[in-house]
Amino acid sequence: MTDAHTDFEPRITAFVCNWCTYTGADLAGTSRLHMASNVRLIRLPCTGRIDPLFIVKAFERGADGVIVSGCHPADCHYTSGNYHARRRFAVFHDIMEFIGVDPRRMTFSWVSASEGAKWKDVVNEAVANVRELGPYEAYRALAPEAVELEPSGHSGAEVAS
Amino acid sequence: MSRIGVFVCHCGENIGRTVDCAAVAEALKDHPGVAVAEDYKYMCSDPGQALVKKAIEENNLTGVVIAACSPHMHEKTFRRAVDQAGLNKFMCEMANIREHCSWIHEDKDEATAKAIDIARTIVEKVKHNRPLEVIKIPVTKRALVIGGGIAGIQAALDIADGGHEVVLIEKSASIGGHMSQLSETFPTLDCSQCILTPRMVEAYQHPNIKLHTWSEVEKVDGYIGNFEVTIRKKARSVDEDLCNGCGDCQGVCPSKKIPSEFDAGLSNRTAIYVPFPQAVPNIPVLDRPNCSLFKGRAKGLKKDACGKCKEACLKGAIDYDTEDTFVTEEVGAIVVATGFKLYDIGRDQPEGLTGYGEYGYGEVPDVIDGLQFERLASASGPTAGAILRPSDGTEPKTVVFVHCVGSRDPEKGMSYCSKICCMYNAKHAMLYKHKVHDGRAVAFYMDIRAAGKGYDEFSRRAIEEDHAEYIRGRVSRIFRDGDKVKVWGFDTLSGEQVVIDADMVVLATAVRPQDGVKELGQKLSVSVDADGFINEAHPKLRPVETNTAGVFVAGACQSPRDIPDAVAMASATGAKVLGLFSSDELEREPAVAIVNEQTCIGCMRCELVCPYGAIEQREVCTVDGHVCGHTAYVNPGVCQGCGTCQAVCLSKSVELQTFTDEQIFSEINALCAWE
Amino acid sequence: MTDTATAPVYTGVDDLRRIARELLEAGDVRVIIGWEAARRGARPVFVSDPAETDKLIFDTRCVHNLVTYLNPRRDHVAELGKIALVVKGCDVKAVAGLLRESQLGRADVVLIGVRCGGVLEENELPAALALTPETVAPRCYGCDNREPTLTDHLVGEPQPEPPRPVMTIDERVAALDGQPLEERWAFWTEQFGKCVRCYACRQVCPLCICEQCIVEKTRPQWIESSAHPRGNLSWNVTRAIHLAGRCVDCGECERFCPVGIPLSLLNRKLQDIVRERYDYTVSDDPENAAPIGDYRLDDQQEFIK
Amino acid sequence: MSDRYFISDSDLRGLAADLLGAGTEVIAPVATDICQSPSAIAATACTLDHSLVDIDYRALTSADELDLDRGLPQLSLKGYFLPEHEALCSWKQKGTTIEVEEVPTEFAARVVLAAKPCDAAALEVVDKVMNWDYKDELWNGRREATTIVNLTCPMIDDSCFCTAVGTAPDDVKGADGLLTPVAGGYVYEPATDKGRALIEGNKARFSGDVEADTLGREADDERAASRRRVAANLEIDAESVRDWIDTHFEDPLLSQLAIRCNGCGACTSVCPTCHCFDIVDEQEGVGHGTRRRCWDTCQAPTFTLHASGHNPRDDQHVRYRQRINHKFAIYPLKFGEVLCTGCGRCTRVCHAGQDLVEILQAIDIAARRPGDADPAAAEPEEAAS
Repeated sequence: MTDAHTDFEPRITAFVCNWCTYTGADLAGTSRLHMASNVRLIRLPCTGRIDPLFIVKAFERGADGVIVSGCHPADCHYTSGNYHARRRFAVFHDIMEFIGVDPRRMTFSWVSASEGAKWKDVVNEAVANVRELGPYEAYRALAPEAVELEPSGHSGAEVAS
Repeated sequence: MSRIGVFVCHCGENIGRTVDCAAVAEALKDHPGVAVAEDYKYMCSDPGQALVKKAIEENNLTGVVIAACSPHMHEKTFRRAVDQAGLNKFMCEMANIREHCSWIHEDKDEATAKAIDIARTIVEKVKHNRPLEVIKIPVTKRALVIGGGIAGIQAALDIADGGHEVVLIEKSASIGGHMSQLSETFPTLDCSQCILTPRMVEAYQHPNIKLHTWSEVEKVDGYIGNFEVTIRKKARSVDEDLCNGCGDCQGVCPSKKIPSEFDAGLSNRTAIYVPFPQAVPNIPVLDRPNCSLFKGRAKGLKKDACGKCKEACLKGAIDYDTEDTFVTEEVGAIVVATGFKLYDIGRDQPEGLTGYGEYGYGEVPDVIDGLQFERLASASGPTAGAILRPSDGTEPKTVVFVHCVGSRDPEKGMSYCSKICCMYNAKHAMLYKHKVHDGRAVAFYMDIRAAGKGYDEFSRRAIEEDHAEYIRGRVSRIFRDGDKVKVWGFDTLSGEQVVIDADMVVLATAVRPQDGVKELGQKLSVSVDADGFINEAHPKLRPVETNTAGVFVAGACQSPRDIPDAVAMASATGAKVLGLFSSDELEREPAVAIVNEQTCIGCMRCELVCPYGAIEQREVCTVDGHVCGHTAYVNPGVCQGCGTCQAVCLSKSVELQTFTDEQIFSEINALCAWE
Repeated sequence: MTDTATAPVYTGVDDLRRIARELLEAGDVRVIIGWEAARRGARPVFVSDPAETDKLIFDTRCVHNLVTYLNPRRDHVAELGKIALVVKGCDVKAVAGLLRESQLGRADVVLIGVRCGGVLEENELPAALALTPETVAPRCYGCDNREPTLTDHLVGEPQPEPPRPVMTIDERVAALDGQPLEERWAFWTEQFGKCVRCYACRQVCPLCICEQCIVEKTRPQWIESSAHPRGNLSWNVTRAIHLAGRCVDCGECERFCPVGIPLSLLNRKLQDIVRERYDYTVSDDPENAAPIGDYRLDDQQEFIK
Repeated sequence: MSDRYFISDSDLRGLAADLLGAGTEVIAPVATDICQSPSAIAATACTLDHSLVDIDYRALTSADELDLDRGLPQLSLKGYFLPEHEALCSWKQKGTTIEVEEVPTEFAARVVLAAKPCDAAALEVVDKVMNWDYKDELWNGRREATTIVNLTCPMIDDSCFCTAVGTAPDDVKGADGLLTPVAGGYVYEPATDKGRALIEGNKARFSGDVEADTLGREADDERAASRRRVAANLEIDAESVRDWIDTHFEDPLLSQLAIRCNGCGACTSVCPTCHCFDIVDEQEGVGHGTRRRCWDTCQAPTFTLHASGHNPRDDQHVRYRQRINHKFAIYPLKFGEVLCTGCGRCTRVCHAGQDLVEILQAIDIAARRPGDADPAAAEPEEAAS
């Protein structure tokens, strides 16, 4: 597996909270910690703001993996947003695994504003994991363009891309 | 259609070295909705900002993306510039291509490609930004200060002197805090009480300060400018208005063997007591758990077992049947100054701590902590300032001072430096040597941390003039050896074992946050760090603010602080509070959630998750005033903009204005740009 | 394990009719919602005439969760006036859900509980059948609310436990869980692929209470509304997650699904997740706060780095 | 009926094989035993479903799949002409311009074998609305490209009522020919040029004209018997039903009949004549996306939700009334045809017990009440009393 995907550059979308992980990523930058360039950040106020729909949409839009990261428990800028997020993500993580999404495509982490080095590790590890899994073709195959005709024959003509 | 301007900053070489900024600007020119894209050496410079302003005017831009550094650095700068150019400032966003790109990647092609993606993502976000107006909230120009130590007193005085009412609350019977227990203060060696008590009296007598001692915060509602604080006034059993502080009650109290908190257990007090002679207010409290009358009542005795103090009180100020009362105070700002406690290494350890049983504290009476030494050295202390060891009252001829007991020790104690110990150990060695001229003062230290005006000179003076012996190394064991206290240590400079037969040992135990800070933090919606200290909003740039607007932090509840630091912080909170009170209305960033009453069904999941209690249920009425349902309502004054409500709202009927679903959706969409 | 002790018709129907008649005659309620026997089997019936209360039945065909008619989206039912609802133990949990989420006041409805020993999987039959492992609705197995407490009236004699079905839902979930990820993915994408996005699952759900469903929100359109596999996956996962810790396992979504997507497997998995992680089981106690919206400092976080 | 041909059972399969061999798409009922799926997991799903065999119209991959046991497919033929979702165009934004690419409207020829007469008739009914104002190119393109061969239906169950709404189990309405089972095979009666072209192109599979008094009679008997069976389920006077509904918009009977409807909309999904669609622009990424149309349902509250927030049909009974009204009054008044072919799927799929046979019967009875049929005549009387 590993060899097959060495040329593959994963696309990873990270949903991070403004106060801890975004700032931790800032610190990683300030500290010039070099890391894989495959991750794109979307800044949210708090992990509490992150809806599972974001993750689903990221996969729909071609992400090979996602990272969700925020303040450590007890460290939330908003005191409890991350605790609520933790439950939501736990349920989401488990149900996605149940329907057959490889959990290694979804990295959840706590990275504080002072953990620039941890952020680097989280990024590199997520990239390595997803690189090993390869492009998320299974999800992309759900796109309507990729469907010839459903078994029931009800899908229509699609625009040639 | 959107007309977005993209401005790519080279940040000198900071971005330019690894990102081809011109290529980023060029790529963004073709991005849907982009009207203009330019790059420039320093976008934050005056000419850089002028370039942005000019572009807004010339191209009639609807939004601005600055591809430069972190929004935490220059968002305000550029939003101000955009505002000056006549565009709503919330139509400007930063694309972070420095911290998140140029500084963490080496390959120029990779970094440039990523920078383009980052800029695209933010362009997509800005397309859905809406012009927002800052929120204005009325301000109640009164402040609450929690904690009557030197930090709390200073904050209260500064605010009161600024012309605003202050409610100062203190959980013990008197204000003064730890500073009132100290003998002399470093580095000047002036008498702690002599400089503190005038402030205590000033605070007590200040027409703008309302003091509640023997009181604690019960509940906090509301938000910046509009807090409603419920204060629990614990039953004092003594009427504060009637009592004249004569002290007769203390004289007759038969329970005389209660360890004095003020003297750190080195002397005793009565059950009804004034903690120390200069206490403010000079009104006793009845310590019910230690009072024989209340002990009897607790046992169910029909007849009160005592009553002597009540009989002795000529003013009739004593009432055994008072109960806790609650006072509600409306304030616009809150200063938290709850101070510290020392790491109590002797007794049961809280979870995760192993303590220092090997140092004999609590078992060997002549092993004491720094605060106890302060009481021994204090003229108002149990020995009237004579250095006498607790076990037999003799003058110790060899005193060992151990630094860093529980500090800088992640294995067994705290990982942080307690900051004040190096200085007070030097002070203790000096005070000891000044009083016991033939005595030997030995200090075991890890490093001497004496940063501060006159501090290094002070600690040198202890060594050079007062001949304190400083040994660089840690102590492994302290135990009783006859009437001596044996100290086993290690001198890391000489590489030799050191054994000292001491008469007394003083442990510089770690500074820890006061008990109950976490619970208080929950009431105030401010977070505490892993060590239990209150988190400041920004470690460098917002050191006295907390994450809850209108709540400020001063002194050792935020991290270990010495007196000048605590006072400086207190005055800083004073300045912050006075700044807040300088206008009748507050302006807040409109980072608040808004409920869509059309689709909200009032299931109130959002209320469950709101960390601030900002959400309540409201009736919805038809035009003719008939109640037709209920929905959630977000109080914009209380909302802090975390967006947790929106994530749990099943129908997405609540929206955080600054991070809307459309913005995030569009950002995710922009990921398709990856090729 | 094939005891089929359950009789096809449950006891207490006479009491049910009497209580219904008395409630209507006294004017305590305006309409009784229960079940009747019709051409194609049992079905919901709305009785407002005391003389017609003899229409009410309760037998193993009465699978419908009538609480769906209390859903705040059903204005036309609310307009009928105060309702007395006939509920089984499983159904009444949905009432607790509506109370919990401020969609109903307890005094707004009279609940006539019926002691139930299980219902049929296939209810569109001219006459009721006894329950056997082959005929019983799998969700009935292990029912934990055979003695509902939230009801105003409770009729019938205590019933024996429903028989164990040929294959329990838990066994099915476990069978799926035992498959490799790729197999599960293949299974679910095939199942979701069948979805025609009629939203029947949502419409009949007693706890899908939103006035505007997330799938109908267009700005932004998180869930694509046309019935292609990508949008279908997003919809089905989101529907399930929105019911996490709220689903009462009444099975109506699956029963109404015109293309037979096994939604009960998803729902059961979510129940397992909240039970295992948060020790939460949906009950008919309205005070039993839902797990999402709540948290504990020491919640599991083994999946978080 | 001079234009009748015999085709044996094996020739019918051979015909399908020939067509497939020539690259023509053949759509026909296919039975799938969902428990026989090779996937072990799928078996866990099938135990949840007691109807272990699904019949669907499917594009055949081999002639062997052709299922002629004449059960009713779950979904009608509608989806082959108005897919659940289909792209209309795609757009791409470049700078400040937008490029739009339309979908092709020409389709390859295909054949539907053994269509249910009710499903084929529905297409002709819907043709009216698809060509009333705007000519729906995609619908028409697929209609023109498709040859439909019906198979006389023996009646499914007591929810069938095609004969009550102007069609029949042996109708060729909307189709190009009809097969009727007889001993050893089928009698084929082409009804259109396309139906005849099927014979022209595959002459070897058909045997000449059918004798009127042998196989022809057998076919006639079969057709008549099946019509009688269906007619026993429901007889209404469609015109008086139409007029009654049209004039009794606010009649409480309609609300009463709708009361148990949950608004799930499954009836509209399975209905061969429900044709309402929604057009959505689905963004695929920055500045590009696809415009699709997908089935919509009048049973959903959003169907009539105005941008203002007002919803003229915000109650479920009103939405149900709309469905009845549209099918049995509005459409007949506008196009002269009932928007229902009596397939009974809506009744069978309704797990809340809404029963269209019962509903039509109730309306028919109301319409026959004296005075009710002519409200214009009844009203002055009331005014007088």
